[in-house]
Amino acid sequence: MAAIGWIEVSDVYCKGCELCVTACPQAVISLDMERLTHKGFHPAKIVKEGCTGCAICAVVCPDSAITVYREIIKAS
Amino acid sequence: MAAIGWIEVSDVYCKGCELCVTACPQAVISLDMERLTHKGFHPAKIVKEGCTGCAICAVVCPDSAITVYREIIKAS
Amino acid sequence: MAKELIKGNVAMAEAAIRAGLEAYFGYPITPQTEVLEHLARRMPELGRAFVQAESEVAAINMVYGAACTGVRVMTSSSSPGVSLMQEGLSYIAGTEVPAVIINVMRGGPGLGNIAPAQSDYYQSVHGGGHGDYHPIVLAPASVQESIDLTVLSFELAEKYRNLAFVLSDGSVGQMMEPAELPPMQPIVKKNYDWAIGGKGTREKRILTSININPHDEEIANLRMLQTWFEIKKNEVRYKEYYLDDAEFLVIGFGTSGRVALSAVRKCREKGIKVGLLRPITVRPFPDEVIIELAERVQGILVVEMNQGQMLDDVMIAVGKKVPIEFYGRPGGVIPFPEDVESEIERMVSAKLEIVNNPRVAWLDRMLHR
Amino acid sequence: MAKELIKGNVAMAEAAIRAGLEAYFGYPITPQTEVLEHLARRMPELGRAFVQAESEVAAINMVYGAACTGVRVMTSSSSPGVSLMQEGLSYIAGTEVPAVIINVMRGGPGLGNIAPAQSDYYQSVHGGGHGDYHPIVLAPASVQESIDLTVLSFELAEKYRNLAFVLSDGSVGQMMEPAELPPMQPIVKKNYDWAIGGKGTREKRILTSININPHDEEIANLRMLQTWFEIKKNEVRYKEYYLDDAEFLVIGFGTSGRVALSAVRKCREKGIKVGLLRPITVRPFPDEVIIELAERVQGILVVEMNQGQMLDDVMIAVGKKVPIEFYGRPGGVIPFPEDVESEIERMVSAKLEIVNNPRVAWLDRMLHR
Amino acid sequence: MHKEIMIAGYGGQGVLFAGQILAYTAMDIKMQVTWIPSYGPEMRGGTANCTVVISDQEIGSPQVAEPPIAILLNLPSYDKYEPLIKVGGVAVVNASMVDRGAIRTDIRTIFVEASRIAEEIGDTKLMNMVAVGALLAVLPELDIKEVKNALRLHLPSRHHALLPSNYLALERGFDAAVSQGHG
Amino acid sequence: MHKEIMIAGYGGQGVLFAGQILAYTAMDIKMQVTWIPSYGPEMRGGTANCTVVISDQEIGSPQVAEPPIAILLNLPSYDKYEPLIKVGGVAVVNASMVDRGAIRTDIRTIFVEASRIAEEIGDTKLMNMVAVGALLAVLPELDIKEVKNALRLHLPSRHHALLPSNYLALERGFDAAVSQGHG
Amino acid sequence: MVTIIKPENIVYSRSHAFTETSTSYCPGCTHGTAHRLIAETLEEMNLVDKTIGVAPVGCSVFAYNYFDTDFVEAAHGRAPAMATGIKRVLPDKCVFTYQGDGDLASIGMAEIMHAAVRGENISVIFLNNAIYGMTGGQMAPTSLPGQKTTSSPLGRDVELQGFPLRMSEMIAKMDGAGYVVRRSLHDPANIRKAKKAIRTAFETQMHGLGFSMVELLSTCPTNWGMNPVDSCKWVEDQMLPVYPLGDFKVSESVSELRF
Amino acid sequence: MVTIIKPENIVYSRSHAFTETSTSYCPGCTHGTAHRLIAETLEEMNLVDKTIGVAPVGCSVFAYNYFDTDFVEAAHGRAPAMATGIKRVLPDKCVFTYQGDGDLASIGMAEIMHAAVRGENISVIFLNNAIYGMTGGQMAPTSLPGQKTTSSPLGRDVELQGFPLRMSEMIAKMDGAGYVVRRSLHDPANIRKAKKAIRTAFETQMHGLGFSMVELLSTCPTNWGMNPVDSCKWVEDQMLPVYPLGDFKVSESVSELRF
Ligand SMILES: Cc1ncc(C[n+]2csc(CCOP(=O)(O)OP(=O)(O)O)c2C)c(N)n1
Ligand SMILES: Cc1ncc(C[n+]2csc(CCOP(=O)(O)OP(=O)(O)O)c2C)c(N)n1
Ligand code: SF4
Ligand code: SF4
Ligand code: SF4
Ligand code: SF4
Ligand code: SF4
Ligand code: SF4
Ligand SMILES: [Mg+2]
Ligand SMILES: [Mg+2]
Repeated sequence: MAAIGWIEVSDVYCKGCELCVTACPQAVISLDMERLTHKGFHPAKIVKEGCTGCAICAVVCPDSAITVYREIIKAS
Repeated sequence: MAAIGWIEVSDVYCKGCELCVTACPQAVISLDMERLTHKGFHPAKIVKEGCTGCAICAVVCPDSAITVYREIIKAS
Repeated sequence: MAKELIKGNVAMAEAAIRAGLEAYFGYPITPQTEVLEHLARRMPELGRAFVQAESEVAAINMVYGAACTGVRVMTSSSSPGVSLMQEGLSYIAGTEVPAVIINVMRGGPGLGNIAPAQSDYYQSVHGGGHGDYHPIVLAPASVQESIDLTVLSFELAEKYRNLAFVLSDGSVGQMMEPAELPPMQPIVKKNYDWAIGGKGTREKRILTSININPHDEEIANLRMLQTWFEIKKNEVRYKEYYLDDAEFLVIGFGTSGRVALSAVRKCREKGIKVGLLRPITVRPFPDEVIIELAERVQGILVVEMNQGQMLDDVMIAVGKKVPIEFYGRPGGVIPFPEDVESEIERMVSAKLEIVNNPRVAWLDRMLHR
Repeated sequence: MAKELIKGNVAMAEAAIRAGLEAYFGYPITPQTEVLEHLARRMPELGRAFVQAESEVAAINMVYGAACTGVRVMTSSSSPGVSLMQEGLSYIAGTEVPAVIINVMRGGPGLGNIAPAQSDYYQSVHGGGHGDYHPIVLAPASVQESIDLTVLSFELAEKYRNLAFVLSDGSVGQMMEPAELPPMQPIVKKNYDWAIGGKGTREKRILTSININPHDEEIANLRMLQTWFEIKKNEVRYKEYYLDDAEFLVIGFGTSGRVALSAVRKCREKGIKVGLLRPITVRPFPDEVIIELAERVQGILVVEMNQGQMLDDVMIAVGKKVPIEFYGRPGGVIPFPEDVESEIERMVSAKLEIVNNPRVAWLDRMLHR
Repeated sequence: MHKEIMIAGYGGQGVLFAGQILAYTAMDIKMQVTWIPSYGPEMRGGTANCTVVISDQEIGSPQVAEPPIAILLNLPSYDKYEPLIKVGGVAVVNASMVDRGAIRTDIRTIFVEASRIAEEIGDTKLMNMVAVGALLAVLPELDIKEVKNALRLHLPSRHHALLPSNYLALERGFDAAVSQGHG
Repeated sequence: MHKEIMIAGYGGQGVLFAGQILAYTAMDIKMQVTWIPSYGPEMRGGTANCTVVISDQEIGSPQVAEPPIAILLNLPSYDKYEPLIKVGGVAVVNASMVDRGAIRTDIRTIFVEASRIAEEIGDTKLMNMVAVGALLAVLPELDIKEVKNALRLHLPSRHHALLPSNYLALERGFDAAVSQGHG
Repeated sequence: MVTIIKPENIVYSRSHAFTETSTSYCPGCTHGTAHRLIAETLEEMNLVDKTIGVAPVGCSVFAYNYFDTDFVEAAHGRAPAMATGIKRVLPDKCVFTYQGDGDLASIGMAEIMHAAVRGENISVIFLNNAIYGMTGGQMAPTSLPGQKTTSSPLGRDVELQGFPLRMSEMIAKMDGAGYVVRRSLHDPANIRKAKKAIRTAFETQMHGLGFSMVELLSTCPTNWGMNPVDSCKWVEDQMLPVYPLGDFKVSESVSELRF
Repeated sequence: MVTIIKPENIVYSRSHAFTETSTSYCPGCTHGTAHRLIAETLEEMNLVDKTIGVAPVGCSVFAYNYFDTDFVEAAHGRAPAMATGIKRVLPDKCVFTYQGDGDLASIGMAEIMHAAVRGENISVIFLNNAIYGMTGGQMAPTSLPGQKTTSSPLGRDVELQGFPLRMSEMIAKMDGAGYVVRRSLHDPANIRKAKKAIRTAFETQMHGLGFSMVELLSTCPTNWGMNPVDSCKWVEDQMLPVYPLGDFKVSESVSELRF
């Protein structure tokens, strides 16, 4: 039984503080240096596979910018 | 060697609170019910022999009204 | 209800209760403490909120909090304590929530003394706190008025979402007189559309004195001034005595107005055509009637228990049209009727001039008594 | 000394140091904080006393303590913070010890905002604290004046054993301008015959604001008023611009006076005979010159960043001799020269009337902009 | 009618209550009345005084510069207020606590052994009522009956057992004054 | 002479310093000058702006309703202040951070790739000086020499190593404006 | 991946106790974290409709914009007094203050102490970031010895400028206090514990068990002059030794609460 | 007997640190006792010439009349702030405040706490008589549970009116405090200990060892409605259990003081 996860980062709230980047145990988050939000921040995004949906990123995000999804994959 | 003592109570300061009366271990102080100070209080005074000059009365007097004298009497 | 012999301070406290006071927060200070003490007993027995606050600063901020919920709330204090409330008062004014403040004035400045005085007029009337705001200020001269104006203060505070002061002094506060208390009003739960209390099923509400954008704050300021002009139009109150044929006018509020009345009576007995105007609302100030009276009198004597504070408002109203004389007793001294009487006689017999500052001649007289 | 580009707040702080400031007690608040921050660095390095107090209440009472020793002492704050000082200020006044208070005014009432405003005029000038007292109030309109008036405030406070306010605002405080600081004055140990500091070989001294007997308090009050009249005689300061042939007079203090100057210039360019009076001492108020000017102008425009506070002092001075118009921007808004310019033009071209309350027409204009 | 009465003595001598009972009486007979105490920062057994003004029209000042009528219950009060009494006025003095005669000759002074009489009645606390009784002898506007009435109406009922002795005190004071030729 | 210049951008873009260096220059050449920042309750990297007024007579207001001259260093500032510029005025815009053209046609707009040029010089922080240089092309009252002088005189000496690159930034900005036909 | 983006798979999303307004806090400032914990707790406890928040003066002055509850804005330091005024007339509502360290421990010292000693039945969320954030980084009573701030430019000199104030320890001394703890917001584990504490504080209030306070160690990247990640590290390395985490007062009745 | 009345036999007489003014305190009020201990200590330590006292607002408002030292009169509760202002500019002088429990623990809470946390080098003599004496007997923060006062006519109800505040215990928690103890004035032995404590407080100050405070349990016969002797008994029976005597903070350097 494994879990796969995904996060969505809201452009409205994310301020590119990188706390989630540092906190993610799977190290799958980075700031998107290609994009600026309308407030002028580089928002966070998942950049690699491996998110487990553990929600640690959401726990540290001061701006409640992250929505975390998780699906339990039954071991086949 | 014994000590004999004496106290003087100032009419200016004494308010007749009786704290010295209660505190005197020799029970030699009373209020002078015959007299009123100009503020209208019955002042304390020594009414019996036996004062030892221990100054306990002065220690409890809230109005610093008491002067204590003491003489050491050499045992003859 | 029958009249009872009742002390000014107690009368205000009980009147507040009967007017539906739901919460009181205060701190002891002479000569006001009986207000707090009466409420300490009465409020809990009625199941209403009473807190002896840690300070006047805390008290006024507790009042602020309760006022935001829309209940009838009050504090009381005396001069130094009211000074400590100035920040809180400015916040309450800026948030436009209703609250009643009783100030039983005493001699100042500083710790001064506990005798009756009227030297917080400027502080109450023109704002001792920062920013532009316009409290309603009612000045009782008797125990009955202390009652009536306390009740009125709640009504006005609520009607206009404003601060209402009862500006009393140690004399009216400490005095007993026969007076009639109003019947007990039931407490009505008002559902103000501005009050907070948990949003329930409605939209959330915010009560704040912030307008971080100056242009918004300006708009708020102007709106509050508009309300003020409304108050000024509707709520001016004063008492007139012997004014119909008066050739000279005495103006005094609260205790000094009351003392002046005795003096005016004595003078009338002597045939002097003098009348008295006693402002009840010192803010809104009854300037219109004064402007009118100034048209027909030969001289005006302002009597106060201070160095001349309401005097300025009289001067603004009169505008150098008539000579204005001043008689003040600052620092906790109450003038006696005889004092005022001789001032009236002096005014009547003197060759009066319109001067820029009536305090100058007054000080001179006081120093050369 | 050469001119430097210096911020108003820093300029006041450094000027105070050079004037011999020996102790500062304050609490951070925008837009004043640079005063405190500058002194946080400078005072300890000079071995002088600096304490960031726990609050403005504490700060003013620390000032009170230090003032009793006869040193040059100061605090600084902005509107809400100054409201919290009212009790302490009244005590200092009542004790007659010298102290300097800087108020860098911001938009109110309440928390309001941090933009420049002038709505603490009444509070400073007529006493936000309880009791009768009469602080000296100096209103700078530029960084250079911020410096000069800070220095002056210490001198006047000491000379008359009184409170001296520097009544600045967020604009003057935050602005940088070229200005010249005075040279560093050595600190002179003054042996005032009233200051406390341990009795040593002299008689003990007491400093208190109490006069428990109202008659003593009255005497103290009258003595202080006498001192005040002395101050009024000696210390009135103002600036005149284009007044010689002026047919219209603009009056404004501090920032609004400064803005008005631009407007007056523009109007002069257009040939309008308008002049400006800018009170430097808003207390003592320059009423004599205004009375004089009122004799020869056709209209007076009072410009303030509030709802009309100094306006009252102008009205008292002028009486109803000349039409008085008001233009105010409350709540943190600074008028632009163009605004004042069009107000002047309106005044010049309108059929002016003497009214009882110029605020009424003004509010109307503001609401129908 | 306009009467100004000052009552002064030690705190604890019933000064304030004596004033209040006069005020109640006046109120009950539908006069205008004010009562005001001196209130000091020192709530600690110094002297106390109060002023009662009774009038048939609105009362201007509850305070009086020169009281025409005074009840002075001890020596310090007598010393302090005797000089202030209005010419032609009257002072009721508790002779039990005052060891001197009158200085003023332009006022009428009624010496009553109020404390002694109260002690005779059996309660030194009634001294104030004795003095009030004496005053009533020269204050016909307030009938002693009305004062008794006021006591009955306004003394809290838990103290009603004390009414008879209070009445007696009033009467004894009244008689003492009358017997000296006052009233 | 009376010039009113507003400079706006993000906090951290050197907005306040750019204004100060203009103010210093004016002061050194004995003009009257004021500089005033916007100061917000949120000291947290929002937008920043300041206003510099340079004049040959006493300056009335340090604040300006419609600045005739503006340096706008990023898009939010450009969006916010473009509409406010006085008719006939001039805006220097940091084209590197603005992805649109001018809307106003009644003012002169100078687009300078200030960030890019600063990067070329080797320090993106010099972007503000590039923009100032561009402004100088249309502000003959302030000679670029005087501005350099002011930098030398008023930059704390620990930063003097940076003077040459600052000078260069000014020049590059100036040239960029001139090359577009401004000045 | 995108296939898992469906409502039933959401394991974490923005609390409904928030409005849509995004905060004015600096990037990475843990004021936001504290807000999130409060919002989530109010939502979980079903208190959104009956809560009145009291905002302080400080960086969180606009807290009233962020929560979807009724809110008032107090004068600097006076939030506990204002909350008292509200709670005394609305004893059944949930009333909480949110206060910074300057607000609570400096100017508001008397009000917080007396609310506690009165056992005022309110909850206090106390953000200790060892600095005055809003006014631009002056020393707070909680600033660390040696800490450089704009009003202690050479570092806080304890001889002249006093020692750090440990509010929780002091308030815990008072009989009126039901629940007083210190937590930190510098890493996920501590954030989780902080949330638990906030929950306990609100439960304490709703069960009428007296004054409750949660002190939260928080960052101020802007005025500390550090990035958010380093700021969290600074909390751990520098603040924790001076402000040990722990439960300073858990009254018996509070310890028996089950929720 | 009278023969022994000669100067050389005097074992106790009124302190020369007093003026001749007799106090306005009620008979038997131990405010006077506290004054006496201070006067004697100042005299013994030779500090009369270099002392500045700060009087509070309370029954001791006129303290300045009784001591033969320079004196100032503070606003209610602000004595520690005023003393700070004085001490900072006159660091070599002896500066002490004399404060009642309403003054120090209610309105002056913030000022006393911050003077202590700053380690302000002043001495505070804190008279705890569990009541507001001067204003006629209202509840103080130190009033006992159930105590009847004019503002708690049915007895202090801790649920509504809060719990007694133990200031010494709290202040002792602060790093800036050098010496914080509680003593009582209800009998000779305790009065002697109180004097020793006052001496230690002043020594602490004169050695620059930080904030010192002596809390003194004191009587208010007038507002307690008891005679002075019963009042002392009430202190012993009722107050001691709530306010245990003891040394709550004696810093190492203070404990090493020898005098
Ligand atoms: C009476 C008063 N004094 C001072 C201020 C200025 N002021 C606003 S917030 C603040 C301090 C904020 O610090 P803190 O409470 O620690 O909150 P933070 O910003 O760090 O979250 C100060 C001093 C004010 N608004 N009102
Ligand atoms: C600002 C202010 N609030 C209230 C008062 C009134 N007041 C004077 S003394 C006092 C309390 C005194 O109690 P405490 O400090 O315990 O001293 P005590 O008289 O018991 O010795 C109060 C409330 C005042 N003078 N100033
Ligand atoms: S849910 Fe866990 S694994 Fe996925 S991005 Fe967030 S922290 Fe990383
Ligand atoms: S923690 Fe939140 S605000 Fe910070 S970068 Fe990640 S998503 Fe953005
Ligand atoms: S000295 Fe001692 S024995 Fe003598 S009277 Fe005093 S207490 Fe009694
Ligand atoms: S203790 Fe002092 S005041 Fe009291 S009775 Fe004895 S001598 Fe008099
Ligand atoms: S200044 Fe500090 S506390 Fe305030 S929002 Fe920014 S990081 Fe947070
Ligand atoms: S009222 Fe109480 S504290 Fe005050 S002097 Fe009298 S007994 Fe002492
Ligand atoms: Mg903080
Ligand atoms: Mg007490």
